[in-house]
Amino acid sequence: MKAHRRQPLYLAFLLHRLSGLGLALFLPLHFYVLGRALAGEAAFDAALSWTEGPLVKFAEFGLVFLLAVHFFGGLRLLALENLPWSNRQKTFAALAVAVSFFVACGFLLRAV
Amino acid sequence: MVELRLYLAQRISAVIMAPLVLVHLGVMIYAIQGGVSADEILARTRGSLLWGGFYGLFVIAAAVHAAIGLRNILSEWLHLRGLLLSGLCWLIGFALLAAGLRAVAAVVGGS
Amino acid sequence: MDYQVVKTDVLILGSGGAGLFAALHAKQANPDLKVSIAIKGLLGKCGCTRMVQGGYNVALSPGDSIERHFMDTIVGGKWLPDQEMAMRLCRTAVTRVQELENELGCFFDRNDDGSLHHKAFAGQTFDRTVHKGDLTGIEIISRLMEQVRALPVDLMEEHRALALIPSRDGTALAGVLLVDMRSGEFRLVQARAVLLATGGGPTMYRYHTPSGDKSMDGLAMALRLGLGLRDMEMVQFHPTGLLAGTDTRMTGTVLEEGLRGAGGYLLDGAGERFMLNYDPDGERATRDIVSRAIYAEMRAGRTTPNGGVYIAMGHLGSAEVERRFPGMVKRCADCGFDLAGGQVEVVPTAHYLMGGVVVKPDTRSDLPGLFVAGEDAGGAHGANRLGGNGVANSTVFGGIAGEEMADYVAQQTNWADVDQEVADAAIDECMAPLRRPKSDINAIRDRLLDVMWNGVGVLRDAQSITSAQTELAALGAELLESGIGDDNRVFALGWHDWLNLRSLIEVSEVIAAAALSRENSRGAHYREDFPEVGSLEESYFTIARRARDEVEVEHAPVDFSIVKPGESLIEND
Amino acid sequence: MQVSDHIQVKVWRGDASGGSFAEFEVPQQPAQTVLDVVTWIQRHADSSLSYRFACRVGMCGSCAMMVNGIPRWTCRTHVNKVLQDNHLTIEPLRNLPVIKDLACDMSEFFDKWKRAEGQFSGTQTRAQAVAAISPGEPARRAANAAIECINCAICYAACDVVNWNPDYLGPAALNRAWSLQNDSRDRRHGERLQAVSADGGCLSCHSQQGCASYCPNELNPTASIAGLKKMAAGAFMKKKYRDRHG
Ligand SMILES: Cc1cc2nc3c(=O)[nH]c(=O)nc-3n(C[C@H](O)[C@H](O)[C@H](O)COP(=O)(O)OP(=O)(O)OC[C@H]3O[C@@H](n4cnc5c(N)ncnc54)[C@H](O)[C@@H]3O)c2cc1C
Ligand code: HEM
Ligand code: SF4
Ligand code: F3S
Ligand code: FES
Repeated sequence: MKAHRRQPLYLAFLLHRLSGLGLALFLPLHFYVLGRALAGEAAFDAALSWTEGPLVKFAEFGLVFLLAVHFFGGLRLLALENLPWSNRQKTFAALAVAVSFFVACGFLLRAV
Repeated sequence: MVELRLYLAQRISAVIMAPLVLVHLGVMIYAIQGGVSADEILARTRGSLLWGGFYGLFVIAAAVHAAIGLRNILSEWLHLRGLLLSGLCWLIGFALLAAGLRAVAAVVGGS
Repeated sequence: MDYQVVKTDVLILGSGGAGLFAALHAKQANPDLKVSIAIKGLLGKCGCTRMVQGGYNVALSPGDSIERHFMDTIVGGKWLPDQEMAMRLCRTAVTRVQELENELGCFFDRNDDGSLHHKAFAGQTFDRTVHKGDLTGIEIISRLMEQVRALPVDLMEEHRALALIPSRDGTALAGVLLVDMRSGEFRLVQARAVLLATGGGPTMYRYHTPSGDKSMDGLAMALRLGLGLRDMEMVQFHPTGLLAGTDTRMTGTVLEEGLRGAGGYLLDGAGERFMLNYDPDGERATRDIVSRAIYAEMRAGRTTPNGGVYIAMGHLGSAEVERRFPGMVKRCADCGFDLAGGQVEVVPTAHYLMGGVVVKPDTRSDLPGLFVAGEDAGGAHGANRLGGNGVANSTVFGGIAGEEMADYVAQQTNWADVDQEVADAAIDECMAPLRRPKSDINAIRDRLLDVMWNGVGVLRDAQSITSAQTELAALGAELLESGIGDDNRVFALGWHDWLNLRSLIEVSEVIAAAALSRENSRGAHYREDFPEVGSLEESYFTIARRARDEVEVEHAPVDFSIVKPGESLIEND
Repeated sequence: MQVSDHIQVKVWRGDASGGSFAEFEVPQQPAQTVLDVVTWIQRHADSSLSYRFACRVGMCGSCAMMVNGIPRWTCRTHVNKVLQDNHLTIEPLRNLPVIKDLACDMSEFFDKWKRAEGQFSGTQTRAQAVAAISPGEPARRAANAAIECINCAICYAACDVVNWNPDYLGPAALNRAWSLQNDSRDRRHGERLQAVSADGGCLSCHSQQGCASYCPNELNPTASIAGLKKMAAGAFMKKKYRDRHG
């Protein structure tokens, strides 16, 4: 990575963008699975049971992690843009990542 | 001025989604215990106006939000500009909206 | 040699306070004028106006008066200033500061009640220096630059003026020969009025403060045209320049005066204070006294490893020093020095040239069509410039020049015919080093810096000056034989180094000659063989000219048109 | 703390049509800035090297270059601070067209300054007294916090949005606009707000904050831009509201 990018707040930006991108790419898939409900419960279950495999579990963890990261990162940005300026941007960014990790882990633990 | 409208639409949709995401995450964490099954989900949602409104709003906001987000990425990373860019952005938005509403209809409506 | 010829109404050389104000005012006087600005660097990003730290003198404080400012300027200048110019400076400074604030958007520091803050500056009887923290120059030049950039002016950035070209009959200035430094192309700009505002800058001394782009080009060009330069022996030294070895550009840069004012100590190489041996005020004595004392210590060999003295602030408490001088402390820290707690090596450093082209108070020179303002113009400061009068001078007279040029152009029906021969010869001289094999230009520069520092520096006498003159002549001859060894002119810094040296040596010869001719000590000029001030009533100033290859110096009496020695414009004074 | 008496320096040489690195060995000094290294090379190793500087004390913003990939003011960057394994890589500032070697063309940077209405327009004239404004007023404090910019374009080089979107005004111009929006003496707040809310204005910023991280004067363009965004959004909503309710 280019040296000028190796800076916590740039990484926070990148994380936000990549998580947003990930979510946007996942969203159609998510809708597809739910849409299968139209075709009846059996198909829906089939689609859902696909989510039982460990690999998919892990991917799901990733997904929740993405959502959490993007969510807390998004809150950070909304605060940055709309609340009075604070000089603790690096702390907030770190906090956002930490909390999202925490949430995603909670999800993973509940899931298994 | 295009950018100003897009900016606002994206921030407003984000603000709308914020509480929705929280609830959604909470429900997921609660519901996921012991695996997800169609029964469980559908039992909760089917025929519920509340959940219908909830997910409907979520889908609309997400479609707006993601389409604008992707627009920025397409323009900055793939250097798309002008008509192609806005066209694609609208397309993505509508596709997400359609797929999303169809999904909502599926889990809320139906038999 | 092919070159492009372009025409303009007003051509301004330099973009310091003088150049930029001239552009603004010329455009305000007549928006239809075509105004061109040629600059050795980028607009507003070179020259010394940006480097102003202390501030801007203006009699705006309640209780202060233009007369008082004027008297301080005359007394500080040891009765040598041109009184009409000094008066115009003090009077116009008032409107200029208001213009800077109200029209250009500068914001100077305020008192809590919202009124302008005026700080004390050495040598003045009233607190009258307005400032923006200790970065006043950045505020002034940035605001000026924005205004000028927003105007339809013809910008020639990185265009170096090489020669002033007279008209064919020699009665007026016809244009200026420039080189586009980026492409190396020559360009002849025919102009109806030209402003010389290249900002002097005594960078021919081993230790100096001005920006690296300044090399006395303006004065050298004026000399070659036969114009007279006044007060050239008056080179102001700042007592505390950073000393960090000869291989770094940090050396020579100013460590703020306030450090001594706040109670900083000057220590010799052995760590002993010495200022009290020279003056009862110790470190708080005036600039010239402190500079001479440090220079004397250095000559006596009581020096630090790099050959200077120390400034020590630690006894004031490093937290306190950091609080009061954050900018200075940070600047030193960036360069690896601990100003707040430790000792930093310092040395007197050449700061400002009081001398310059002889002009009238309306900035007109003796050659019709040529106007001069800012540090290039002589007269306003006499033997010594008050801190805070430098930027006042450039902004005041720059603005006046803009108006005068607009006026002058209105009376001109056409462009004067360019003396082609002068232009061709000038190009030829500039090109000469490109055709010769590579020589050691650095060695010439190094010798020049030492010759001027040792011979015509803080302390001088007939012997030191004459031996400097001999060496300058030798250096000049050597430079004319030297070459670059590369005829590529595109952004060719080696070539510009050579051109810089040519200007510096030519002007150094004038400084030496003027210094030799003044056989007394006034202000910045201190002759060890003539330490007396001389009769104030019979004050004279020097005018130096180049006639054939000789520098001739004449003395002209100061015209006490407003106030005579022994008198004052202020009651009860 | 002399590590070795020479440092290895890679310098980008070339022009608008392209270029490559040249390597030099430069004697190390106890007091030595990156600008001194460049100067040494130009004076002693290759006199055709082009670079730019003026004040040499961090006031003019002419000497900025990429040093080991990070934009810096070279006249005030001590070599020890940036040396990596005794190596330095020096390149022209990013995001601006190169003229030659280490000097780049700053025109677009200043054109954008102008596009952002980065110049004052007052209501008073030189004949009038200076406005009484207390330094403690919140708006003045905000204006002041953003004022000490030396237009070095380091922030401009640090920002990827500048790189990705050629229209983007960039942090320095927007920072200046913010300062002016807080200047109670200025009369073009409305026009300026329009200018900076247009496409390529403050709303293009993604808060990467490289600008604030590398600004040598410790200014914070991110905060200024956030201020502008809020102003732009607020003005838009207000106008919408007014249009609807007369
Ligand atoms: C470190 C420092 C601190 C100072 N502090 C103060 C202070 O506190 N108060 C005060 O009143 N004064 C101060 N001064 C003095 C003051 O800065 C100058 O007197 C004043 O700014 C000179 O303005 P100017 O417009 O004449 O020249 P400058 O601002 O020096 O501008 C000269 C311009 O001419 C250009 N130029 C040079 N040669 C050529 C050429 N051949 N062709 C084209 N362009 C050329 C330069 O690039 C530059 O743009 C200070 C000076 C220094 C160096
Ligand atoms: C389904 C949910 C979501 C998806 C698919 C999504 C997707 C995206 C995408 C693709 C971007 C563009 C990233 C960029 O420009 O760098 C983005 C930006 C953004 N998102 Fe989301 N997002 C979602 C939810 C949220 C939520 C819940 C919030 C708020 C809490 C949020 C706040 C933001 C913000 C503030 C930005 C702007 C970042 C910028 O332009 O600098 N997003 N989102
Ligand atoms: S904001 Fe900082 S980094 Fe950007 S141009 Fe100004 S001084 Fe340089
Ligand atoms: S780096 Fe660029 S993205 Fe915004 S916060 Fe600074 S301008
Ligand atoms: S040379 Fe002026 S900022 Fe570095």
